[in-house]
Amino acid sequence: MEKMPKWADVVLIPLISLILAAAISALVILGIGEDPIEAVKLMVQGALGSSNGWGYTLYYATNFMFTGLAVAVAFHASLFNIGGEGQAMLGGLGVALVCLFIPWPHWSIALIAASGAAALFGAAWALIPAYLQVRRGSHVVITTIMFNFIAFSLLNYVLVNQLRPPRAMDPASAKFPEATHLPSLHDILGTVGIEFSKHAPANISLLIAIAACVGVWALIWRTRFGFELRAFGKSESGARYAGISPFKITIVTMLISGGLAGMMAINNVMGESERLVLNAVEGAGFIGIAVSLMGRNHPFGVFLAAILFGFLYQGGAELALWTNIPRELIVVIQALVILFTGALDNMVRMPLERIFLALNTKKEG
Amino acid sequence: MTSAPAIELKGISKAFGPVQANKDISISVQPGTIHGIIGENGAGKSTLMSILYGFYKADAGEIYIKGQKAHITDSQAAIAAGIGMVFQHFKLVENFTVLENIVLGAEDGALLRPSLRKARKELRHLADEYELNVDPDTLIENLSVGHQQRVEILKALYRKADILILDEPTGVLTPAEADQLFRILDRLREEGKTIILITHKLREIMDTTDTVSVMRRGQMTATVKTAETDPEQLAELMVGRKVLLQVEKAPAQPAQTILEVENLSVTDDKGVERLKNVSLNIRAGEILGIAGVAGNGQSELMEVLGGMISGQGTVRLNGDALDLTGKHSDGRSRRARGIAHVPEDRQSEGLIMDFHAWENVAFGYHHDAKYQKNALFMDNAALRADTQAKMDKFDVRPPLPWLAAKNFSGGNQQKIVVAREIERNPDLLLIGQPTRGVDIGAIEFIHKQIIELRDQGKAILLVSVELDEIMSLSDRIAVMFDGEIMGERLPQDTNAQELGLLMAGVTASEGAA
Amino acid sequence: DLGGKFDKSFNEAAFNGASRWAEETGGKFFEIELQSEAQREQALRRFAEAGANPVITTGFAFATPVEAVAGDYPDTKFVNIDGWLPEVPSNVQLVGFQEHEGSYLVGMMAAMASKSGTVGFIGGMDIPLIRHFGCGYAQGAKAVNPDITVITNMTGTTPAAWNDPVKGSELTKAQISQGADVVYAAAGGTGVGVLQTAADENILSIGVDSNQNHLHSGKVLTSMMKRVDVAVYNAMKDGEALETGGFTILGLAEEGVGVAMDEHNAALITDEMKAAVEEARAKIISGDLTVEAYYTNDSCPVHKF
Amino acid sequence: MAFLDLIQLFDTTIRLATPLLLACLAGLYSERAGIFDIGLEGKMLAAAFFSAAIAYSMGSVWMGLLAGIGISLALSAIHGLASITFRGNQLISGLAITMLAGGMTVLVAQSWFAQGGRTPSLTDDSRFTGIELPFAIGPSEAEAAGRPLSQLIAEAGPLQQIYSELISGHSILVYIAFALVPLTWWVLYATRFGLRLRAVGENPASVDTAGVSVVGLRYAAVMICGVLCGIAGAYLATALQAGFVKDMTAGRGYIALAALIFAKWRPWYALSATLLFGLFQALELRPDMIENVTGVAVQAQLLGALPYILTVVILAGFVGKAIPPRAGGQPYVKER
Ligand SMILES: Nc1ncnc2c1ncn2[C@@H]1O[C@H](COP(=O)(O)OP(=O)(O)OP(=O)(O)O)[C@@H](O)[C@H]1O
Ligand SMILES: Nc1ncnc2c1ncn2[C@@H]1O[C@H](COP(=O)(O)OP(=O)(O)OP(=O)(O)O)[C@@H](O)[C@H]1O
Ligand SMILES: [Mg+2]
Ligand SMILES: [Mg+2]
Repeated sequence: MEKMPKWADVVLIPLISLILAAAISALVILGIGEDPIEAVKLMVQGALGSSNGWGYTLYYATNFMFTGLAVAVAFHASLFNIGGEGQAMLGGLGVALVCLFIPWPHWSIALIAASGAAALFGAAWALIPAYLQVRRGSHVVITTIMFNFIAFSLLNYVLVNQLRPPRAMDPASAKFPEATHLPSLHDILGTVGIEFSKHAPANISLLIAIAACVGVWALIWRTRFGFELRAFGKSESGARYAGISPFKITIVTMLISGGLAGMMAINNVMGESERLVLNAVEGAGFIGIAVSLMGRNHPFGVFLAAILFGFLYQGGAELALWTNIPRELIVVIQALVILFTGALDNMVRMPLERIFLALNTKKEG
Repeated sequence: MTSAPAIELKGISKAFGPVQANKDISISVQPGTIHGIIGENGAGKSTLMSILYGFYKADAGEIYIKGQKAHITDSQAAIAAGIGMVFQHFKLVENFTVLENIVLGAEDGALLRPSLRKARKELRHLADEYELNVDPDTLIENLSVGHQQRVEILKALYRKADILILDEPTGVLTPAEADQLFRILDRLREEGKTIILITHKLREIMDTTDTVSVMRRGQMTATVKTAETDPEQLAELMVGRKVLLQVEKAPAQPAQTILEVENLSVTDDKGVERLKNVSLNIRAGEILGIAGVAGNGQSELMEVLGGMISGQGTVRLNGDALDLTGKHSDGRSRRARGIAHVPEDRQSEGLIMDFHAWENVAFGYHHDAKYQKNALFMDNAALRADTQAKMDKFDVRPPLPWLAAKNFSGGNQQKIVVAREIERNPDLLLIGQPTRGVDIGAIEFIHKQIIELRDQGKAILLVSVELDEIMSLSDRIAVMFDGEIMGERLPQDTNAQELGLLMAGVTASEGAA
Repeated sequence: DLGGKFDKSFNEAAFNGASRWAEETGGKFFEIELQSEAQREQALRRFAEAGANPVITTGFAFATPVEAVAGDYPDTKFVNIDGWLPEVPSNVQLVGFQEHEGSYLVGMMAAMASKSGTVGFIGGMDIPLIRHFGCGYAQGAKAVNPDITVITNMTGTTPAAWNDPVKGSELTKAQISQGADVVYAAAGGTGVGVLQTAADENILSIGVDSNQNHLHSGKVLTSMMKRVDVAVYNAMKDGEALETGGFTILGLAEEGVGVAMDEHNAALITDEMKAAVEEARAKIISGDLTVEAYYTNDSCPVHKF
Repeated sequence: MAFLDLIQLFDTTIRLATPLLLACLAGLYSERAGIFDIGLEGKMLAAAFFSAAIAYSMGSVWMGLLAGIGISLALSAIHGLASITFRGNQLISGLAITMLAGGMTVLVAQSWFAQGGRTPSLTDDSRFTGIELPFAIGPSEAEAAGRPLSQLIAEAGPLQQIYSELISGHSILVYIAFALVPLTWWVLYATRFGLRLRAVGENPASVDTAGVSVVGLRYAAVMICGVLCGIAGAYLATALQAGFVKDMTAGRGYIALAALIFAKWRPWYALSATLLFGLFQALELRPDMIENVTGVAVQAQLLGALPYILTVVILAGFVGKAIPPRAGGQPYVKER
């Protein structure tokens, strides 16, 4: 007998967790002497009240879709990839190399090449932890944490010593050439006659991210590999019985996961800053964890959660702009969401299960 | 005897979520006796004992120890009341020494050294008194299972237990080790200690206990004096109706050899040789049964043939050698060659418990062409239709392909696995513990399916710890002990006693000598 | 910039300049402190759209975003302090300081105050700008004492180097152990740790950007003031009349840089020092003395970084 | 390289290794009891902020230390609630706590002190200063002699140099941290509590059936972890530095975690591992030394990444194998 109906698991629990996180965040805002209702109004206004706000919200959401999918894919194989941050950094490096050193005739070709490079670099960065887990028994959680730090040092080295243009101060690469600049949502929607803010950074990567959501869904629930991946994630001994190779699943899954995280770079590096800056990723790798948890590891859930977090991000930026609430408020909200949906899941689940059990027995009795 | 019972349980109930593991159970056990508890898998025996030991909290009911109402809220209280328990799965810290395991939780003070010194002395004393010798400074992980069990018993005695609960103590022991255990238990009984013994083996009940209780589906169905009952009656009480010990089947008509195994060996990752130069063959249309105490290499044999582990030696299927170590030594390659495999542990191997039934029906065969829509995607609709058909044919209840595997009962789970494997129409079926934890109706059904497959001219390798099952299904019986085949017998030419000796590693010649 | 508004140094100076303008004129200014890269452009646009004029940015990392945004708001004037762009848009003003000149003066003072013949320099992020500081400092020190040893260390290569007092403190200790008895911190928030440790270990330190003499009264020899506050104040005062489309260079002559003399360091400054500094200052302004800029050919004539 | 240089390098190493050591031992207690903790960083950070904030506002460093320990304990309690009581994912919980601390410290610091997420600088009473051991050459001798301390030490004999420079002159917390190593060893291997703690990390069911509370033991371990992280954080903000700045732990919690793996969850090894990683950090500050000795300039970035790289190498089992406590990371479930 199911302890709880599916909808409660998929909708009710995340919703309650989110409400708890929001309630505590509201207390925090009150605690620092601001008005939470005003804050929410400002956030909604800033993030969703204009096409410019939407442009930023969707820009952030694009990042989070990629990193959220990265975490979700790995989760299905029971792998916890905390390395999205490092993988996305490396993805950025791949994009920068492709955009800086190869003269592209048109953005579309550049985009294909850059996506490939981003995915390749991100995947390569996930490959080593994956290999070490299957062959040497070191847990990916710890190794991917370590690889985040190593990635930062590596990127720092490359930017400072190789890619920084002369005279520049920033640890950042030169601007990418014009031909690699991606069309923004303004340009895309313009072709179908929809007005959209010209300056918002949301760009064509959003469509790629949405395609990635669909692709990941099909991969996980429609392909043989997805079948094996999920089976492996649920039961390793079962996978061994069925002749599913743990080596193959772990390696390929982490490659896909790292590749998705790396792909984020086409949005933030190629689409937005149009150059590689040191802290381009800005924690999106970690937010991917929250997004994936919130979205119950389902691509559609990830899509929704990414937009929610995009909203939080943009709304939070607006708050920081117009009030005394620092941007760190978003970090707090994000932490609370991870805490409630990820670590304290049972706190919400156990009482709910009891309620449903009681309801069921009553119905039966 | 008119003294107060050593243990008295009144109206104990316990539910795990939706599962009612114990329902209103009452028993009483006299001091200085051995009390047996039998029952099918999942009947609630372990749960009941864990409640007595304070490991689980009962939802309702009362416990009296020596006539006094006891409030056993945790194991500490049970230990204080003089109860000791040896769990089905030992509760030892593997990388601690014997001594450390024994003092754990029974230290005398905040500092360790005095406790250890005292325990060492006490241990020597106990060893002499009960023939319970173990080196106090060995790490548990370096001890044999039998010795680990001794440590568990020593733990209880060190805590001055005079009520000792043993949960399926012989499942993992060789017959010799088991005999020694029963000698120790006798000794303890003579000392006036009360013993509760849980087992599946009727022989042990008949040989050692004074009284016996039977449990079925969470309830206590009867408590009788051992002297006043017999195995048939107990078996009937256990399963709730007369057991059909004999399976109806026509004589085998073996044809060409399907499987040839020559000098097959398996070494585990700790370097222990689990399977030693095993040779056997199975012909089309016959069932080879492997008898043996759990842990003597049968699992490894199944796993190496099923492609779950690698091995050395030669295995030929229909005359062609199988890859035992390389790229094609996995389960998928085996299936492609026509070997189907019902694993011993359906919950952790045969099924993905969180998958829908329809996904489980493809499990292992998900590469089959008939389940593919195109080069990229699987054809889930075809799969669901296929599942529906199998469920109807094998009478899986409820016949809902959408239900997750974990939501089926054990017997129906097993039917799903068996349906999947048998319907594949394999040349060779490996089937391990086909009826473990399965209710009697399903047992009969599954047995019938196995015989039918044989009669279609397939080769079947059957592994089971249930001797009865082996004897009634097999056309030939091989007995394994310590990774070796001790001998082969025909069911009509042998009996349980002879097989039992072989299972204990005693060959006929030795037996005679 | 990312060092934080209250780094007691660079960013704080900018804030003070703005506050002074606000106090004096009753004008209003928006401010934001950034923690995020993508936010740079966003903030610029929001300010421009909100009608802020001029929009003032501090820190070289803003140069590129300013360039990107400026074209879209031709009616808004943008100021960036410390930045460098190959081409300056017509509504952007880049403000640069002759940090090497001020550093030269404090270098002289350091050399005169040093008993051990070793002085130290602790930079923040290792970028040409900071080497530019260090180079002026070394030239000043060597001008007073050609045999002097100048030890230089950079805190790091990332923006985090502006905000790492722990490292600043440890670097100071390392320099002290190498004999330095005056250290010059050109490291934003990291300098707080440098000055603290210097005071703890009883040696002299030199502050940067703002007047930091008061932080450890009597232990800070002086501060190389980079009048970011003045630049901000002036830009705000000029408002719409602000001249744009080029570089503004503020040196000793413009009082854009200088040394801080106040009651907190009065006891440390000898008349001889005062006289020497005054003399050098006059010479630099008059052009009789040129302090080599690190930028000239990305190296320092008297010191190897 | 001169002897004194080496001493000074080690002196720096000790100062920088101290927070790593404290955090590493904190993690050791928790992980030995089977609770993985990747939230060391967050607890340290929160403790750093609160110790500095309270030390500043109350003018007493000891109150600051208590406050630091207090907040770290509170975060530990959340971790305990998530991973022990509600049997959640310990990794996720640790991660969330680190993020929470990262956000909250700045948020609170900004609304409290309005200095851009930092606390004001601490003055003498509100911070830990160096303790001058008897017979050591310290600031008081320097004052008396009217000469810089560094000169006095440079002139002293090698033993006195070791004593005065390396051993003397650290803050009390440094000595506490080093004393905690033998203490931890003793607790772990010579006491009843230690036996149970180790057992609960290996096989909680064995502890449970022995009649000892698994939950109680694990909470105790998590709380000890909280106390030690609290001290580590307070050390950063009130001893190593005079005040809190945003993100001042700068990944030290993760380095401590790496050190813990490197140390195979053992106290004395933890000391060596943290000293080694402390040495890397010290060398990062003195690139000249490496250059003097090896003749090649080592990239600062490489030095910064070395602890992580080494940990990966160790984890990969190329140099000895690190086997974590067997029940580590898994919630103890006895009833489903
Ligand atoms: N939002 C969600 N979160 C988590 N799991 C989900 C979610 N939606 C569906 N699932 C699970 O994903 C699996 C397949 O979902 P999928 O979306 O493919 O189903 P469907 O499209 O409704 O069914 P069909 O395969 O018949 O088209 C199922 O195990 C389902 O329980
Ligand atoms: N910890 C637990 N959580 C949830 N359900 C449990 C737990 N332990 C046992 N059960 C369920 O309670 C029922 C009784 O289990 P129990 O272990 O007492 O049976 P048993 O008679 O000892 O069986 P076996 O012979 O297999 O040992 C079973 O359905 C089992 O699945
Ligand atoms: Mg049992
Ligand atoms: Mg010292």
